[in-house]
Amino acid sequence: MIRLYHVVKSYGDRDALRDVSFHVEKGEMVYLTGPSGAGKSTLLKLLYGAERPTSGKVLIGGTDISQLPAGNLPMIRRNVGVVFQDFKLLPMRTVAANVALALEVIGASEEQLRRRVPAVLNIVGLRGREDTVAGVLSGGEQQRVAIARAIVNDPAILLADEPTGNLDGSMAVEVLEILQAINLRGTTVLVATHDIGLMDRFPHRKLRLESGRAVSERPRR
Amino acid sequence: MIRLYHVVKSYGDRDALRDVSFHVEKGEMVYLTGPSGAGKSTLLKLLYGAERPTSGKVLIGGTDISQLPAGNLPMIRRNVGVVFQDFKLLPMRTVAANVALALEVIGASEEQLRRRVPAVLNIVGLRGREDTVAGVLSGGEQQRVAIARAIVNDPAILLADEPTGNLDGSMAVEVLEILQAINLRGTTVLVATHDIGLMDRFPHRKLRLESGRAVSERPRR
Amino acid sequence: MMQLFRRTLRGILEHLYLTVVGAGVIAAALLLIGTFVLVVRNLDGLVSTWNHDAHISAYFRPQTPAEVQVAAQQAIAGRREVASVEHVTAEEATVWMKEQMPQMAPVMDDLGKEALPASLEIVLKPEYLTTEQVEAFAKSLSDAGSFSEVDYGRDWVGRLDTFLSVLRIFGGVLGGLTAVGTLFLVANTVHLAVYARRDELAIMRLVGATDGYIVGPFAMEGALQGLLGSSVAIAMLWALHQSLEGRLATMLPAALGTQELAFLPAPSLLLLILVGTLGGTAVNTVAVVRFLRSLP
Amino acid sequence: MMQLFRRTLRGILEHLYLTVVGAGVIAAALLLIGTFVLVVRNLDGLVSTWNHDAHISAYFRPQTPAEVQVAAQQAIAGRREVASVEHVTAEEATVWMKEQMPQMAPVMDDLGKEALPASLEIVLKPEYLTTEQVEAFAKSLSDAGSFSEVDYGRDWVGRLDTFLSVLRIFGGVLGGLTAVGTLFLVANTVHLAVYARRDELAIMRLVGATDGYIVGPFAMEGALQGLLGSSVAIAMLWALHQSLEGRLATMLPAALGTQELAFLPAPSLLLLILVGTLGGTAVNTVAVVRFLRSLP
Ligand SMILES: Nc1ncnc2c1ncn2[C@@H]1O[C@H](COP(=O)(O)OP(=O)(O)OP(=O)(O)O)[C@@H](O)[C@H]1O
Ligand SMILES: Nc1ncnc2c1ncn2[C@@H]1O[C@H](COP(=O)(O)OP(=O)(O)OP(=O)(O)O)[C@@H](O)[C@H]1O
Ligand SMILES: [Mg+2]
Ligand SMILES: [Mg+2]
Repeated sequence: MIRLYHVVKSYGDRDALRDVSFHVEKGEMVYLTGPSGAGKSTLLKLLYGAERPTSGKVLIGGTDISQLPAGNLPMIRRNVGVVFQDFKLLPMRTVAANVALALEVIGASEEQLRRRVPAVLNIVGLRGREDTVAGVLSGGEQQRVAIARAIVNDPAILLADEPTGNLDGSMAVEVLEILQAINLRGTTVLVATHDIGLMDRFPHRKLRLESGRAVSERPRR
Repeated sequence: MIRLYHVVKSYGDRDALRDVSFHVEKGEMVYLTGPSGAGKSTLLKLLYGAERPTSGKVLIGGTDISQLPAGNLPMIRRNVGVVFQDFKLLPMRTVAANVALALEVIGASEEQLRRRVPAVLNIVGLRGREDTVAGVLSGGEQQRVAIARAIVNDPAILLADEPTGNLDGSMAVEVLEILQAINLRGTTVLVATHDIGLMDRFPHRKLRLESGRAVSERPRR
Repeated sequence: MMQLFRRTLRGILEHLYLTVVGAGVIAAALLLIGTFVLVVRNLDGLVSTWNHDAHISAYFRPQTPAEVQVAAQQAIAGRREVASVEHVTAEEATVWMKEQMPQMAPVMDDLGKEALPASLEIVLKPEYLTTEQVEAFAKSLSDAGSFSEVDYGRDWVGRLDTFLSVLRIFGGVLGGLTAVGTLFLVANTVHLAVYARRDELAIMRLVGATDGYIVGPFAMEGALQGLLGSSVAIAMLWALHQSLEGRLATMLPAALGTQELAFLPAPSLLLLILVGTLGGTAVNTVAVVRFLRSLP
Repeated sequence: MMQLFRRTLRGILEHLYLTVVGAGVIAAALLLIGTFVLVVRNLDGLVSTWNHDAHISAYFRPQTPAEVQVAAQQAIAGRREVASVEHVTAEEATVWMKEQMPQMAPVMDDLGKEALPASLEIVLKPEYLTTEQVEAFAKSLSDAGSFSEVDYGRDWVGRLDTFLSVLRIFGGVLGGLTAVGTLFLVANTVHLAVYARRDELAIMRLVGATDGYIVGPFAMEGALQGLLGSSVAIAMLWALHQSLEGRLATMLPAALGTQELAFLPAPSLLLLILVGTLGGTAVNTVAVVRFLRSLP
């Protein structure tokens, strides 16, 4: 599903990723770990086309998205749900509108919106906050809106960048359970996280990055 | 140093804080905990004057800042360092400029800037990143810039809202050590956090909020 | 379509300030242009009343028979350059002369009623009033042979002509600059409005919106801003026109020869609305598309 | 001061696009206003050359002695309204009449050289050319008693006067609207530029910056934008002036009576720069202060 071959990403003279090769199979769930600044978010950015690799190949379901013309990016992105590290919500829109956005851009019907949006807000524990403007929510609430938006259209791939950083322990466990449930339904999931406790409790394969280099780990059982 | 008396903060028909009374003595270090949406950030906002309480009193070093004319707020804020949950960096400015801002607004000399800024960036492990524009930093790096800016002018009070949410375990420990060191030099420190492991490792008094109500806890030793 | 409209409305409500500023800027721009056109139209009317003063006097040779004079008048009236021909008999000329120069009256009486020659007073159509055309026309009359003298205020025609050219050039420059300048100002405002919403656009892109999906509501918002802006501009123009007309009421007959200050005719008003609406759409669309190009 | 300047420069570099747009908008606004003033100045010049054509003819009674005529000329030349007085003797009048109406020449010859009366041709200063003033002046001459007739082209003076009034009103309306409209456009642009930087301003406030600290660099940036904008506007005005002068070269003598299209005099240019600089400062300051008021 996701294949990286010798990917290098440099910003000026700073190398965020140095020769990273790695595969994630369809239906797999994988953690992306490593210290602050290791290149986790950069790797995810390559996968949803926000950045292009300096060299190397990035294949999503067979297509090399680093070669894709800009006009085709939206089609890829519709199949890739992303929980951004900084949420990237529209602060002036309501919670419901933020979540609905991911459905609207794929041309979902009114009917689908009415069914899916409350359902997914229920899952992340934000039922009743539909009409609150996203900009005034607490940090953890915003993070959950971001999660809801990423999963609302059942994407083939889910990329979550530090999705529990602003959540308390029990809420973080809930989110991981949500991600696992989605994974079990066939979605390929890639989660960048620092939370060792969480990774121990929900074991999956890990890709560890250190200063832009991959250090693969097997899940400890 | 910090005294809240029967503080209520309502947004429309939503009560973020309901009758919270609580004191922090000069030189104390206190954790603020509670689930997502409990009112932690709201309480901190009252302390740096970004919001005014719906009712009740908020005293900082003896002055009721809920009664303060807007023109006097800057003077209070100069003595209160804040690590914002969403960092609030100037994305177009360099790391050094972001940190220097807190010194510039109090009219520090060139000399002081040259001395303090690199020193504090060294403490948070960002030496060498001075000239990078803050907007392109990784999540954890931005969080550390926010911490550096909050402590650079040795404030009398330090408010940190989820300061380790984007940091890996060892970096989080380092940050807590920094906060403790500052506390030992006499600064009153209030840290909003979800990280139970960290609170266990660095025990201090806790104020637990739940749906806007205070549930005081003693530190477990 | 319904969905596009709903999304447009949402965008407008979310950024009411930006929308209102955009509409206001379009209104200001069109008001400037409209006022300019209004002034030009009325000055044009004024200048054309002057043109009627630029006439050609063709004096018959003494003792030209009345039938010949009438025949000449009819011949000239038939020429395409001619707006009107008036026949002034010798008697009428004498009366006129006495009125103009009362101190000459006794002299004229001595001379009898045929002292002054009969003449034709010819007014040309405004489109034939350039120096060359008037000269050519006068020359054709002289060459015809029945007139002793053809008089057309050489100076006056030349000066009026030059004045009109200069005025037209000045007007063109001012009008052109107003159009270009206001377009520049409107385009800048719209670009800034888009710039203020840059995060929002970037986010839409990241969750998989196509450019068309993003541009649609902006284009429609631009059209609505243009429609609103041009309507406001026309309302203000009308108010301006009314207040000016009131203030100018006593001067108008003398200056323009009519009681009324001309307003813009319906087609021009429609054009203004069209320009506003299409302009608003185009400027908004260009701004968004240009911004989207800069995004990954 | 040095620090303020450094911070201003930093702000400009960080938001180069906003700064350039701001300066550009100011330039466009001042260019419009400047062009307007330029056109008005030159039309004014043109109209004042016409005014010289509006003169008063005072005809002496027959047989007025030459000394009396000369004395009257000197008396009138001394009055404050008068720009010039020319003495036309009876002989000169006759010669002029023959030239004007050749068909009258034999008649005039029969009448002898005293057939037409001597006269004074009086030109008034431009500032005394309103209908009332000319009428009053003419009446004072009639009342003096030595003239048989005082003639001042009642129609012409009245019409010119009305025309000038109408032109002045139109000009005032257009100029006023241009000034207000462009101020509105500039103010909006600057507001949007501040709006685009709203997060930055809010953050500065949160880390303890006073309003003065925040406003300072904005005000200075506004001054620089104004300075740059007005300089650009003047350069463009100059280019416009040059290109117009070239194009109008052949028409100018006839229309304006001079070879040169007037440019704005140095004081006006200084005023333009001053208006730009102070305006830029004021508009920026107001925008930021208004925004800061809305922050906690
Ligand atoms: N546009 C850019 N220009 C320059 N450097 C960049 C840019 N984007 C990222 N970097 C640098 O690349 C490195 C990797 O960044 P990245 O965001 O991938 O880290 P991360 O692993 O997500 O860290 P964190 O856990 O703190 O979020 C960082 O040091 C960052 O400063
Ligand atoms: N301006 C506002 N308008 C409406 N509701 C608000 C506003 N600001 C905060 N709230 C609500 O008040 C509650 C408390 O918010 P607060 O940010 O204090 O939570 P928190 O304890 O910091 O949570 P987290 O751990 O998720 O950051 C939340 O439910 C939030 O949605
Ligand atoms: Mg990251
Ligand atoms: Mg919070």
